[in-house]
Amino acid sequence: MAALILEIVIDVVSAALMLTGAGFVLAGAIGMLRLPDFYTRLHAAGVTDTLGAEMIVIGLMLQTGWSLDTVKLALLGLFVFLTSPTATHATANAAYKAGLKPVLTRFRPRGGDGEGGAS
Amino acid sequence: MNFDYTQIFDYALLLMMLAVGVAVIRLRNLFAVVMLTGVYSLLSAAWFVSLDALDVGFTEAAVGAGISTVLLLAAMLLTARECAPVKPGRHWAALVVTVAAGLALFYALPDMPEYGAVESPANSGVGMDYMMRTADDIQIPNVVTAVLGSYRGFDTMGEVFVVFAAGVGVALLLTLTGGRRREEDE
Amino acid sequence: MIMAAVDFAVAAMLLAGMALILARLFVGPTLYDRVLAVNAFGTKTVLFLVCFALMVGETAAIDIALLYALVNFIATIAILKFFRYRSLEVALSQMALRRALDREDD
Amino acid sequence: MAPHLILRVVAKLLIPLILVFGFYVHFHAKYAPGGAFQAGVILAAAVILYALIFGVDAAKKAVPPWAVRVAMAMGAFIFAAVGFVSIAMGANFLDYTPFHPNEALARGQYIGIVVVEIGVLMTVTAVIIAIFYAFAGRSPEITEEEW
Repeated sequence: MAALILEIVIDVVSAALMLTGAGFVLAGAIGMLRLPDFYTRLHAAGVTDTLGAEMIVIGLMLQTGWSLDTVKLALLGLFVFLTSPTATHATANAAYKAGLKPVLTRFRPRGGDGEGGAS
Repeated sequence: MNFDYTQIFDYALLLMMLAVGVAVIRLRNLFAVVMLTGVYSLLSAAWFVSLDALDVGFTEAAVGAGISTVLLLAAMLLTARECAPVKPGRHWAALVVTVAAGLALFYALPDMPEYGAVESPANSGVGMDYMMRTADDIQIPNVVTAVLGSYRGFDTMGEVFVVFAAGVGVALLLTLTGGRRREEDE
Repeated sequence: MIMAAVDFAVAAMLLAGMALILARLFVGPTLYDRVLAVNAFGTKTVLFLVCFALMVGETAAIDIALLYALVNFIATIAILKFFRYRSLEVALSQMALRRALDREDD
Repeated sequence: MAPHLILRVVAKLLIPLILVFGFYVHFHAKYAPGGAFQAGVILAAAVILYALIFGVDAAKKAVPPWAVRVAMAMGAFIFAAVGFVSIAMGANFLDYTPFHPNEALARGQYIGIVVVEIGVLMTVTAVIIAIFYAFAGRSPEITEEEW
Protein backbone atom coordinates (compact mmCIF):
# COMPACT_ATOMS: atom_id res chain seq x y z
CA MET A 1 0.00 0.00 0.00
CA ALA A 2 2.74 2.41 0.99
CA ALA A 3 4.65 1.50 -2.14
CA LEU A 4 1.61 2.24 -4.27
CA ILE A 5 1.09 5.63 -2.63
CA LEU A 6 4.78 6.42 -3.11
CA GLU A 7 4.48 5.50 -6.79
CA ILE A 8 1.47 7.76 -7.25
CA VAL A 9 3.20 10.63 -5.47
CA ILE A 10 6.30 10.21 -7.65
CA ASP A 11 4.14 10.16 -10.78
CA VAL A 12 2.25 13.28 -9.75
CA VAL A 13 5.43 15.16 -8.87
CA SER A 14 7.05 14.07 -12.12
CA ALA A 15 4.05 15.12 -14.22
CA ALA A 16 3.82 18.46 -12.45
CA LEU A 17 7.53 19.15 -12.93
CA MET A 18 7.47 18.18 -16.58
CA LEU A 19 4.36 20.14 -17.48
CA THR A 20 5.62 23.23 -15.65
CA GLY A 21 8.97 22.90 -17.35
CA ALA A 22 7.35 22.52 -20.76
CA GLY A 23 5.28 25.60 -19.96
CA PHE A 24 8.49 27.52 -19.21
CA VAL A 25 10.09 26.31 -22.43
CA LEU A 26 7.03 27.29 -24.44
CA ALA A 27 6.95 30.70 -22.77
CA GLY A 28 10.59 31.13 -23.66
CA ALA A 29 9.88 30.23 -27.26
CA ILE A 30 7.04 32.73 -27.45
CA GLY A 31 9.36 35.30 -25.92
CA MET A 32 12.00 34.52 -28.52
CA LEU A 33 9.48 35.33 -31.18
CA ARG A 34 7.74 38.33 -29.68
CA LEU A 35 10.35 40.35 -27.81
CA PRO A 36 11.66 43.39 -29.64
CA ASP A 37 15.45 43.06 -29.79
CA PHE A 38 18.37 40.72 -29.28
CA TYR A 39 19.13 41.53 -25.65
CA THR A 40 15.56 40.99 -24.50
CA ARG A 41 15.43 37.76 -26.46
CA LEU A 42 18.47 36.61 -24.51
CA HIS A 43 16.32 36.55 -21.40
CA ALA A 44 13.65 34.49 -23.09
CA ALA A 45 16.13 31.99 -24.54
CA GLY A 46 18.71 31.71 -21.81
CA VAL A 47 16.81 32.02 -18.58
CA THR A 48 13.75 29.95 -19.35
CA ASP A 49 15.72 27.29 -21.19
CA THR A 50 17.83 26.46 -18.18
CA LEU A 51 14.94 26.35 -15.72
CA GLY A 52 12.52 24.59 -18.04
CA ALA A 53 15.09 22.08 -19.25
CA GLU A 54 16.18 21.19 -15.73
CA MET A 55 12.58 20.74 -14.59
CA ILE A 56 11.82 18.43 -17.53
CA VAL A 57 14.98 16.41 -16.98
CA ILE A 58 14.31 16.01 -13.26
CA GLY A 59 10.73 15.03 -14.00
CA LEU A 60 11.96 12.39 -16.42
CA MET A 61 14.52 11.15 -13.91
CA LEU A 62 11.69 10.42 -11.50
CA GLN A 63 10.07 8.24 -14.17
CA THR A 64 13.04 6.01 -14.88
CA GLY A 65 13.31 4.61 -11.39
CA TRP A 66 16.93 3.81 -10.56
CA SER A 67 18.90 2.59 -13.55
CA LEU A 68 21.59 3.57 -16.03
CA ASP A 69 19.03 5.82 -17.70
CA THR A 70 18.73 7.87 -14.53
CA VAL A 71 22.47 8.45 -14.50
CA LYS A 72 22.42 9.39 -18.17
CA LEU A 73 19.58 11.84 -17.58
CA ALA A 74 21.46 13.34 -14.64
CA LEU A 75 24.49 13.78 -16.89
CA LEU A 76 22.27 15.33 -19.54
CA GLY A 77 20.90 17.76 -16.98
CA LEU A 78 24.47 18.61 -15.96
CA PHE A 79 25.52 19.20 -19.57
CA VAL A 80 22.54 21.38 -20.36
CA PHE A 81 23.07 23.24 -17.11
CA LEU A 82 26.69 23.93 -18.06
CA THR A 83 26.50 24.50 -21.80
CA SER A 84 23.26 26.43 -22.25
CA PRO A 85 24.15 29.44 -20.05
CA THR A 86 27.72 29.40 -21.36
CA ALA A 87 26.56 29.51 -24.95
CA THR A 88 24.10 32.28 -24.13
CA HIS A 89 26.86 34.19 -22.36
CA ALA A 90 29.18 33.78 -25.33
CA THR A 91 26.48 34.96 -27.72
CA ALA A 92 25.70 38.01 -25.62
CA ASN A 93 29.38 38.78 -25.21
CA ALA A 94 30.03 38.50 -28.93
CA ALA A 95 27.04 40.66 -29.81
CA TYR A 96 28.04 43.32 -27.27
CA LYS A 97 31.65 43.40 -28.39
CA ALA A 98 30.55 43.61 -32.02
CA GLY A 99 28.66 46.77 -31.15
CA LEU A 100 25.07 45.61 -31.36
CA LYS A 101 22.95 48.27 -29.64
CA PRO A 102 19.82 47.47 -27.67
CA VAL A 103 16.57 49.03 -28.81
CA LEU A 104 15.77 51.80 -26.35
CA THR A 105 13.05 53.71 -28.18
CA ARG A 106 10.14 52.34 -26.19
CA PHE A 107 11.47 53.85 -22.97
CA ARG A 108 12.57 57.18 -24.43
CA PRO A 109 9.76 58.29 -26.66
CA ARG A 110 11.41 61.63 -27.42
CA GLY A 111 14.71 61.72 -29.22
CA GLY A 112 15.23 57.99 -29.32
CA ASP A 113 15.93 58.12 -33.02
CA GLY A 114 19.65 57.57 -32.90
CA GLU A 115 19.76 54.43 -30.84
CA GLY A 116 17.12 52.27 -32.34
CA GLY A 117 17.63 49.34 -34.56
CA ALA A 118 19.90 46.39 -34.61
CA SER A 119 22.41 46.60 -37.39
CA MET B 1 -4.62 -1.39 -33.79
CA ASN B 2 -5.13 2.02 -32.25
CA PHE B 3 -3.80 5.31 -33.53
CA ASP B 4 -0.04 5.73 -33.63
CA TYR B 5 0.79 8.90 -31.74
CA THR B 6 4.35 9.11 -32.99
CA GLN B 7 3.04 9.87 -36.47
CA ILE B 8 2.02 13.31 -35.23
CA PHE B 9 5.68 13.94 -34.46
CA ASP B 10 6.63 12.62 -37.89
CA TYR B 11 4.34 15.12 -39.56
CA ALA B 12 5.50 18.03 -37.42
CA LEU B 13 9.18 17.26 -37.93
CA LEU B 14 8.74 16.82 -41.68
CA LEU B 15 6.91 20.11 -41.89
CA MET B 16 9.74 21.87 -40.08
CA MET B 17 12.31 20.19 -42.34
CA LEU B 18 10.42 21.41 -45.38
CA ALA B 19 10.38 24.94 -43.99
CA VAL B 20 14.13 24.79 -43.31
CA GLY B 21 14.77 23.47 -46.80
CA VAL B 22 12.84 26.30 -48.40
CA ALA B 23 14.62 28.82 -46.17
CA VAL B 24 18.04 27.44 -47.16
CA ILE B 25 17.15 28.05 -50.78
CA ARG B 26 15.86 31.54 -50.14
CA LEU B 27 18.67 32.86 -47.94
CA ARG B 28 21.75 34.50 -49.42
CA ASN B 29 23.92 34.78 -46.32
CA LEU B 30 26.19 31.76 -46.10
CA PHE B 31 26.48 31.95 -42.29
CA ALA B 32 22.76 31.56 -42.00
CA VAL B 33 22.78 28.73 -44.52
CA VAL B 34 25.46 26.86 -42.56
CA MET B 35 23.43 27.27 -39.38
CA LEU B 36 20.27 26.14 -41.12
CA THR B 37 21.93 23.04 -42.53
CA GLY B 38 22.92 22.19 -38.97
CA VAL B 39 19.31 22.64 -37.89
CA TYR B 40 18.17 20.55 -40.82
CA SER B 41 20.46 17.69 -39.81
CA LEU B 42 19.25 17.97 -36.24
CA LEU B 43 15.64 17.79 -37.36
CA SER B 44 16.34 14.78 -39.52
CA ALA B 45 18.13 13.13 -36.59
CA ALA B 46 15.04 13.69 -34.45
CA TRP B 47 12.90 12.35 -37.27
CA PHE B 48 15.02 9.21 -37.55
CA VAL B 49 14.56 8.65 -33.84
CA SER B 50 10.84 9.12 -34.28
CA LEU B 51 10.96 6.48 -37.03
CA ASP B 52 12.76 4.06 -34.66
CA ALA B 53 16.01 4.26 -36.62
CA LEU B 54 18.24 4.98 -33.65
CA ASP B 55 21.57 4.18 -35.26
CA VAL B 56 20.94 6.44 -38.23
CA GLY B 57 19.77 9.17 -35.89
CA PHE B 58 22.90 8.76 -33.80
CA THR B 59 25.17 9.16 -36.81
CA GLU B 60 23.18 12.08 -38.13
CA ALA B 61 23.31 13.90 -34.79
CA ALA B 62 27.05 13.33 -34.46
CA VAL B 63 28.22 13.94 -38.00
CA GLY B 64 25.52 15.99 -39.68
CA ALA B 65 24.40 18.30 -36.94
CA GLY B 66 27.61 18.72 -35.01
CA ILE B 67 30.87 18.28 -36.80
CA SER B 68 29.80 19.21 -40.31
CA THR B 69 28.74 22.64 -39.03
CA VAL B 70 32.23 23.22 -37.67
CA LEU B 71 33.89 21.83 -40.78
CA LEU B 72 31.69 23.91 -43.09
CA LEU B 73 32.60 27.00 -41.09
CA ALA B 74 36.27 26.08 -41.36
CA ALA B 75 35.82 25.69 -45.10
CA MET B 76 34.09 29.06 -45.22
CA LEU B 77 37.32 30.63 -44.00
CA LEU B 78 38.62 30.09 -47.51
CA THR B 79 35.54 31.35 -49.39
CA ALA B 80 33.24 34.33 -49.54
CA ARG B 81 30.45 34.96 -47.08
CA GLU B 82 27.67 35.77 -49.51
CA CYS B 83 26.72 33.42 -52.25
CA ALA B 84 27.02 34.72 -55.77
CA PRO B 85 23.79 35.95 -57.35
CA VAL B 86 21.90 33.06 -58.85
CA LYS B 87 19.74 33.23 -61.93
CA PRO B 88 16.09 33.19 -60.88
CA GLY B 89 15.39 30.15 -63.03
CA ARG B 90 17.80 27.93 -61.13
CA HIS B 91 16.39 29.24 -57.88
CA TRP B 92 12.94 28.13 -58.84
CA ALA B 93 14.16 24.76 -59.98
CA ALA B 94 15.68 24.08 -56.58
CA LEU B 95 12.51 25.27 -54.87
CA VAL B 96 10.38 22.98 -57.03
CA VAL B 97 12.62 19.99 -56.27
CA THR B 98 12.53 20.65 -52.53
CA VAL B 99 8.80 21.11 -52.36
CA ALA B 100 8.12 18.12 -54.59
CA ALA B 101 10.35 15.84 -52.51
CA GLY B 102 8.76 17.14 -49.33
CA LEU B 103 5.24 16.57 -50.62
CA ALA B 104 6.16 13.08 -51.77
CA LEU B 105 7.38 12.28 -48.26
CA PHE B 106 4.14 13.65 -46.83
CA TYR B 107 2.18 11.50 -49.26
CA ALA B 108 4.11 8.42 -48.19
CA LEU B 109 3.95 9.06 -44.46
CA PRO B 110 0.46 7.64 -43.72
CA ASP B 111 1.58 4.29 -45.10
CA MET B 112 4.42 4.02 -42.63
CA PRO B 113 4.14 1.05 -40.29
CA GLU B 114 3.35 1.78 -36.68
CA TYR B 115 6.22 2.68 -34.35
CA GLY B 116 8.06 -0.51 -33.43
CA ALA B 117 5.61 -2.70 -35.37
CA VAL B 118 6.65 -6.35 -35.55
CA GLU B 119 5.36 -6.89 -39.08
CA SER B 120 7.05 -3.83 -40.63
CA PRO B 121 9.11 -4.41 -43.79
CA ALA B 122 12.33 -3.75 -41.91
CA ASN B 123 11.55 -6.46 -39.38
CA SER B 124 10.49 -9.12 -41.87
CA GLY B 125 12.38 -10.77 -44.70
CA VAL B 126 16.14 -10.41 -44.64
CA GLY B 127 16.15 -8.21 -41.56
CA MET B 128 14.35 -10.83 -39.51
CA ASP B 129 16.79 -13.43 -40.77
CA TYR B 130 19.73 -11.44 -39.40
CA MET B 131 17.88 -10.93 -36.12
CA MET B 132 17.39 -14.67 -35.74
CA ARG B 133 20.89 -15.67 -36.74
CA THR B 134 22.96 -13.10 -34.88
CA ALA B 135 22.30 -14.67 -31.49
CA ASP B 136 23.89 -17.91 -32.69
CA ASP B 137 26.48 -16.65 -35.17
CA ILE B 138 27.99 -13.65 -33.44
CA GLN B 139 26.54 -13.76 -29.92
CA ILE B 140 26.36 -9.99 -29.58
CA PRO B 141 23.12 -8.37 -28.42
CA ASN B 142 23.32 -5.42 -30.82
CA VAL B 143 22.40 -6.72 -34.26
CA VAL B 144 23.48 -3.52 -36.01
CA THR B 145 27.02 -3.81 -34.73
CA ALA B 146 27.07 -7.48 -35.73
CA VAL B 147 25.89 -6.69 -39.24
CA LEU B 148 28.28 -3.78 -39.70
CA GLY B 149 31.26 -5.49 -38.14
CA SER B 150 30.94 -9.04 -39.34
CA TYR B 151 28.23 -9.83 -41.88
CA ARG B 152 28.95 -6.72 -43.90
CA GLY B 153 32.53 -6.28 -42.79
CA PHE B 154 33.76 -5.84 -46.34
CA ASP B 155 31.31 -2.97 -46.86
CA THR B 156 32.45 -1.28 -43.66
CA MET B 157 36.04 -1.63 -44.78
CA GLY B 158 35.10 0.20 -47.97
CA GLU B 159 33.57 2.99 -45.90
CA VAL B 160 36.71 3.29 -43.80
CA PHE B 161 38.79 3.52 -46.95
CA VAL B 162 36.49 6.23 -48.30
CA VAL B 163 36.95 8.22 -45.09
CA PHE B 164 40.67 7.64 -45.29
CA ALA B 165 40.71 8.81 -48.91
CA ALA B 166 38.86 11.97 -47.89
CA GLY B 167 41.44 12.65 -45.21
CA VAL B 168 44.33 12.03 -47.58
CA GLY B 169 42.71 14.25 -50.19
CA VAL B 170 42.33 17.16 -47.79
CA ALA B 171 45.83 16.66 -46.46
CA LEU B 172 47.25 16.69 -49.99
CA LEU B 173 45.28 19.76 -51.07
CA LEU B 174 45.70 21.94 -48.01
CA THR B 175 48.66 20.28 -46.23
CA LEU B 176 48.00 18.94 -42.83
CA THR B 177 49.82 21.63 -40.93
CA GLY B 178 48.10 24.48 -42.71
CA GLY B 179 49.98 25.94 -45.63
CA ARG B 180 51.65 29.27 -45.08
CA ARG B 181 52.16 29.08 -41.36
CA ARG B 182 54.65 26.30 -41.78
CA GLU B 183 57.12 28.56 -43.51
CA GLU B 184 56.90 31.07 -40.68
CA ASP B 185 57.48 28.48 -38.00
CA GLU B 186 60.39 26.60 -39.45
CA MET C 1 0.32 4.71 -19.44
CA ILE C 2 -0.60 8.03 -17.88
CA MET C 3 3.04 9.00 -17.74
CA ALA C 4 3.35 8.20 -21.43
CA ALA C 5 0.50 10.63 -22.04
CA VAL C 6 2.33 13.27 -20.01
CA ASP C 7 5.49 12.59 -22.01
CA PHE C 8 3.49 12.96 -25.20
CA ALA C 9 2.02 16.27 -24.07
CA VAL C 10 5.43 17.61 -23.08
CA ALA C 11 6.99 16.44 -26.34
CA ALA C 12 4.20 18.11 -28.32
CA MET C 13 4.71 21.35 -26.38
CA LEU C 14 8.43 21.18 -27.09
CA LEU C 15 7.70 20.70 -30.78
CA ALA C 16 5.49 23.77 -30.72
CA GLY C 17 8.34 25.68 -29.09
CA MET C 18 10.72 24.40 -31.76
CA ALA C 19 8.39 25.68 -34.47
CA LEU C 20 8.22 29.13 -32.86
CA ILE C 21 12.01 29.31 -32.58
CA LEU C 22 12.32 28.19 -36.18
CA ALA C 23 10.30 31.25 -37.14
CA ARG C 24 12.78 33.45 -35.24
CA LEU C 25 15.60 31.61 -36.99
CA PHE C 26 14.17 32.52 -40.39
CA VAL C 27 13.30 36.10 -39.53
CA GLY C 28 16.17 36.92 -37.14
CA PRO C 29 17.39 40.34 -38.22
CA THR C 30 20.95 39.89 -36.96
CA LEU C 31 23.18 36.87 -37.08
CA TYR C 32 23.34 36.84 -33.28
CA ASP C 33 19.59 36.30 -33.16
CA ARG C 34 20.10 33.32 -35.37
CA VAL C 35 22.88 31.87 -33.21
CA LEU C 36 20.70 32.29 -30.15
CA ALA C 37 17.82 30.61 -31.95
CA VAL C 38 20.00 27.71 -33.10
CA ASN C 39 21.22 27.18 -29.55
CA ALA C 40 17.72 27.28 -28.07
CA PHE C 41 16.50 25.02 -30.85
CA GLY C 42 19.20 22.48 -30.02
CA THR C 43 18.28 22.47 -26.33
CA LYS C 44 14.62 21.95 -27.17
CA THR C 45 15.42 19.12 -29.57
CA VAL C 46 17.50 17.43 -26.90
CA LEU C 47 14.56 17.63 -24.50
CA PHE C 48 12.21 16.39 -27.20
CA LEU C 49 14.42 13.38 -27.85
CA VAL C 50 14.52 12.50 -24.16
CA CYS C 51 10.75 12.83 -23.77
CA PHE C 52 10.21 10.74 -26.88
CA ALA C 53 12.65 8.10 -25.65
CA LEU C 54 10.79 7.66 -22.39
CA MET C 55 7.40 7.86 -24.08
CA VAL C 56 8.07 4.86 -26.32
CA GLY C 57 10.39 3.16 -23.84
CA GLU C 58 13.36 3.24 -26.21
CA THR C 59 15.81 4.57 -23.67
CA ALA C 60 18.83 4.19 -25.96
CA ALA C 61 17.73 7.44 -27.58
CA ILE C 62 18.95 9.23 -24.44
CA ASP C 63 22.47 8.69 -25.78
CA ILE C 64 21.59 10.72 -28.86
CA ALA C 65 20.26 13.55 -26.72
CA LEU C 66 23.41 13.43 -24.57
CA LEU C 67 25.58 13.53 -27.66
CA TYR C 68 23.76 16.46 -29.17
CA ALA C 69 23.79 18.42 -25.92
CA LEU C 70 27.59 18.30 -26.12
CA VAL C 71 27.96 18.85 -29.83
CA ASN C 72 25.51 21.77 -29.91
CA PHE C 73 27.83 23.68 -27.60
CA ILE C 74 30.83 23.10 -29.85
CA ALA C 75 28.93 24.28 -32.92
CA THR C 76 27.74 27.42 -31.13
CA ILE C 77 31.25 28.27 -29.96
CA ALA C 78 32.64 27.69 -33.45
CA ILE C 79 30.03 29.95 -35.05
CA LEU C 80 30.62 32.72 -32.53
CA LYS C 81 34.37 32.52 -32.77
CA PHE C 82 34.11 32.64 -36.52
CA PHE C 83 31.84 35.71 -36.44
CA ARG C 84 34.03 37.56 -34.11
CA TYR C 85 37.55 36.75 -35.18
CA ARG C 86 37.11 35.35 -38.69
CA SER C 87 39.46 32.55 -37.72
CA LEU C 88 39.19 29.28 -35.90
CA GLU C 89 42.87 29.06 -35.32
CA VAL C 90 44.17 31.24 -32.54
CA ALA C 91 43.41 30.71 -28.86
CA LEU C 92 40.68 32.87 -27.41
CA SER C 93 42.99 34.21 -24.71
CA GLN C 94 45.41 35.53 -27.32
CA MET C 95 42.73 37.09 -29.48
CA ALA C 96 42.07 40.12 -27.30
CA LEU C 97 45.79 40.84 -27.09
CA ARG C 98 46.27 40.52 -30.81
CA ARG C 99 43.36 42.83 -31.57
CA ALA C 100 44.64 45.40 -29.09
CA LEU C 101 48.04 45.36 -30.77
CA ASP C 102 46.38 45.76 -34.15
CA ARG C 103 44.51 48.79 -32.86
CA GLU C 104 47.72 50.43 -31.68
CA ASP C 105 49.29 49.94 -35.07
CA ASP C 106 46.46 51.89 -36.61
CA MET D 1 40.99 39.31 -15.79
CA ALA D 2 41.75 36.84 -18.53
CA PRO D 3 39.36 37.14 -21.48
CA HIS D 4 36.78 34.43 -22.01
CA LEU D 5 37.34 32.99 -18.56
CA ILE D 6 33.90 31.38 -18.44
CA LEU D 7 34.36 29.67 -21.77
CA ARG D 8 37.73 28.28 -20.81
CA VAL D 9 36.57 26.96 -17.45
CA VAL D 10 33.50 25.30 -18.94
CA ALA D 11 35.55 23.82 -21.77
CA LYS D 12 38.02 22.37 -19.28
CA LEU D 13 35.11 20.78 -17.47
CA LEU D 14 33.49 19.46 -20.61
CA ILE D 15 36.37 18.06 -22.62
CA PRO D 16 37.11 15.08 -20.31
CA LEU D 17 33.41 14.32 -20.13
CA ILE D 18 33.15 14.36 -23.93
CA LEU D 19 36.12 11.99 -24.19
CA VAL D 20 34.62 9.60 -21.64
CA PHE D 21 31.30 9.73 -23.45
CA GLY D 22 33.05 8.96 -26.73
CA PHE D 23 34.67 5.86 -25.29
CA TYR D 24 31.36 4.87 -23.72
CA VAL D 25 29.69 5.05 -27.14
CA HIS D 26 32.50 3.00 -28.62
CA PHE D 27 32.58 0.22 -26.06
CA HIS D 28 28.87 0.11 -25.30
CA ALA D 29 28.06 -0.57 -28.95
CA LYS D 30 27.74 -4.22 -28.01
CA TYR D 31 24.46 -3.42 -26.30
CA ALA D 32 23.21 -0.06 -27.52
CA PRO D 33 23.23 2.05 -30.69
CA GLY D 34 26.58 3.57 -31.40
CA GLY D 35 29.86 2.29 -32.61
CA ALA D 36 33.21 3.33 -33.86
CA PHE D 37 32.02 5.89 -36.42
CA GLN D 38 30.03 7.89 -33.91
CA ALA D 39 32.63 7.46 -31.19
CA GLY D 40 35.33 8.69 -33.53
CA VAL D 41 33.33 11.79 -34.31
CA ILE D 42 32.79 12.47 -30.62
CA LEU D 43 36.48 12.07 -29.78
CA ALA D 44 37.36 14.39 -32.65
CA ALA D 45 34.76 16.85 -31.35
CA ALA D 46 36.59 16.99 -28.02
CA VAL D 47 39.84 17.85 -29.79
CA ILE D 48 38.04 20.43 -31.92
CA LEU D 49 36.55 22.08 -28.84
CA TYR D 50 40.03 22.22 -27.31
CA ALA D 51 41.36 23.77 -30.51
CA LEU D 52 38.55 26.31 -30.61
CA ILE D 53 39.08 27.49 -27.07
CA PHE D 54 42.82 27.16 -26.58
CA GLY D 55 44.00 27.55 -30.15
CA VAL D 56 45.01 25.17 -32.90
CA ASP D 57 48.65 25.43 -31.87
CA ALA D 58 47.88 24.13 -28.38
CA ALA D 59 45.76 21.36 -29.88
CA LYS D 60 48.64 20.43 -32.17
CA LYS D 61 50.85 20.06 -29.12
CA ALA D 62 48.28 17.74 -27.53
CA VAL D 63 47.49 15.79 -30.70
CA PRO D 64 50.44 16.30 -33.03
CA PRO D 65 49.81 16.22 -36.78
CA TRP D 66 52.22 13.33 -37.34
CA ALA D 67 50.21 11.24 -34.89
CA VAL D 68 47.03 12.16 -36.77
CA ARG D 69 48.61 11.10 -40.05
CA VAL D 70 49.89 7.82 -38.61
CA ALA D 71 46.56 7.02 -36.91
CA MET D 72 44.69 7.78 -40.12
CA ALA D 73 46.67 5.20 -42.05
CA MET D 74 46.98 2.72 -39.19
CA GLY D 75 43.22 2.45 -38.76
CA ALA D 76 42.62 1.51 -42.38
CA PHE D 77 45.64 -0.81 -42.21
CA ILE D 78 44.34 -2.61 -39.12
CA PHE D 79 41.01 -3.25 -40.80
CA ALA D 80 42.57 -4.68 -43.95
CA ALA D 81 45.18 -6.60 -41.96
CA VAL D 82 42.45 -8.38 -39.99
CA GLY D 83 41.05 -9.54 -43.31
CA PHE D 84 44.40 -10.91 -44.47
CA VAL D 85 45.04 -12.57 -41.10
CA SER D 86 41.79 -14.44 -41.46
CA ILE D 87 42.85 -15.55 -44.93
CA ALA D 88 46.12 -16.77 -43.47
CA MET D 89 44.22 -18.73 -40.85
CA GLY D 90 42.29 -20.54 -43.51
CA ALA D 91 38.99 -18.67 -43.61
CA ASN D 92 37.51 -16.18 -46.05
CA PHE D 93 38.53 -12.50 -46.14
CA LEU D 94 37.20 -10.78 -42.98
CA ASP D 95 35.74 -14.00 -41.61
CA TYR D 96 36.60 -13.84 -37.92
CA THR D 97 35.62 -17.38 -36.94
CA PRO D 98 39.15 -18.88 -36.60
CA PHE D 99 40.37 -16.15 -34.21
CA HIS D 100 39.32 -18.25 -31.23
CA PRO D 101 40.06 -21.96 -30.91
CA ASN D 102 36.53 -22.78 -29.81
CA GLU D 103 34.61 -22.01 -33.00
CA ALA D 104 31.23 -23.04 -31.64
CA LEU D 105 31.27 -20.23 -29.08
CA ALA D 106 31.63 -17.48 -31.72
CA ARG D 107 34.26 -15.77 -29.56
CA GLY D 108 36.30 -15.34 -32.71
CA GLN D 109 33.62 -13.13 -34.18
CA TYR D 110 33.65 -11.06 -31.01
CA ILE D 111 37.43 -10.62 -31.10
CA GLY D 112 37.36 -9.73 -34.78
CA ILE D 113 34.67 -7.08 -34.37
CA VAL D 114 36.51 -5.48 -31.45
CA VAL D 115 39.79 -5.24 -33.39
CA VAL D 116 38.09 -3.97 -36.52
CA GLU D 117 36.16 -1.33 -34.60
CA ILE D 118 39.40 -0.04 -33.09
CA GLY D 119 40.67 0.46 -36.63
CA VAL D 120 37.50 2.33 -37.62
CA LEU D 121 37.78 4.50 -34.51
CA MET D 122 41.36 5.47 -35.29
CA THR D 123 40.68 6.36 -38.91
CA VAL D 124 37.51 8.36 -38.30
CA THR D 125 38.95 10.33 -35.37
CA ALA D 126 42.17 11.08 -37.21
CA VAL D 127 40.51 12.09 -40.47
CA ILE D 128 38.13 14.54 -38.83
CA ILE D 129 40.93 16.08 -36.78
CA ALA D 130 43.05 16.24 -39.93
CA ILE D 131 40.33 18.02 -41.90
CA PHE D 132 39.86 20.48 -39.08
CA TYR D 133 43.59 21.14 -38.80
CA ALA D 134 43.91 21.58 -42.54
CA PHE D 135 41.07 24.08 -42.83
CA ALA D 136 41.39 25.95 -39.55
CA GLY D 137 45.17 26.17 -39.75
CA ARG D 138 44.80 28.59 -42.60
CA SER D 139 44.51 32.24 -41.77
CA PRO D 140 41.63 33.99 -43.46
CA GLU D 141 42.47 35.93 -46.56
CA ILE D 142 39.77 38.50 -45.88
CA THR D 143 40.98 41.81 -44.54
CA GLU D 144 39.64 43.41 -41.39
CA GLU D 145 37.83 46.21 -43.19
CA GLU D 146 35.79 43.89 -45.32
CA TRP D 147 33.51 42.89 -42.49
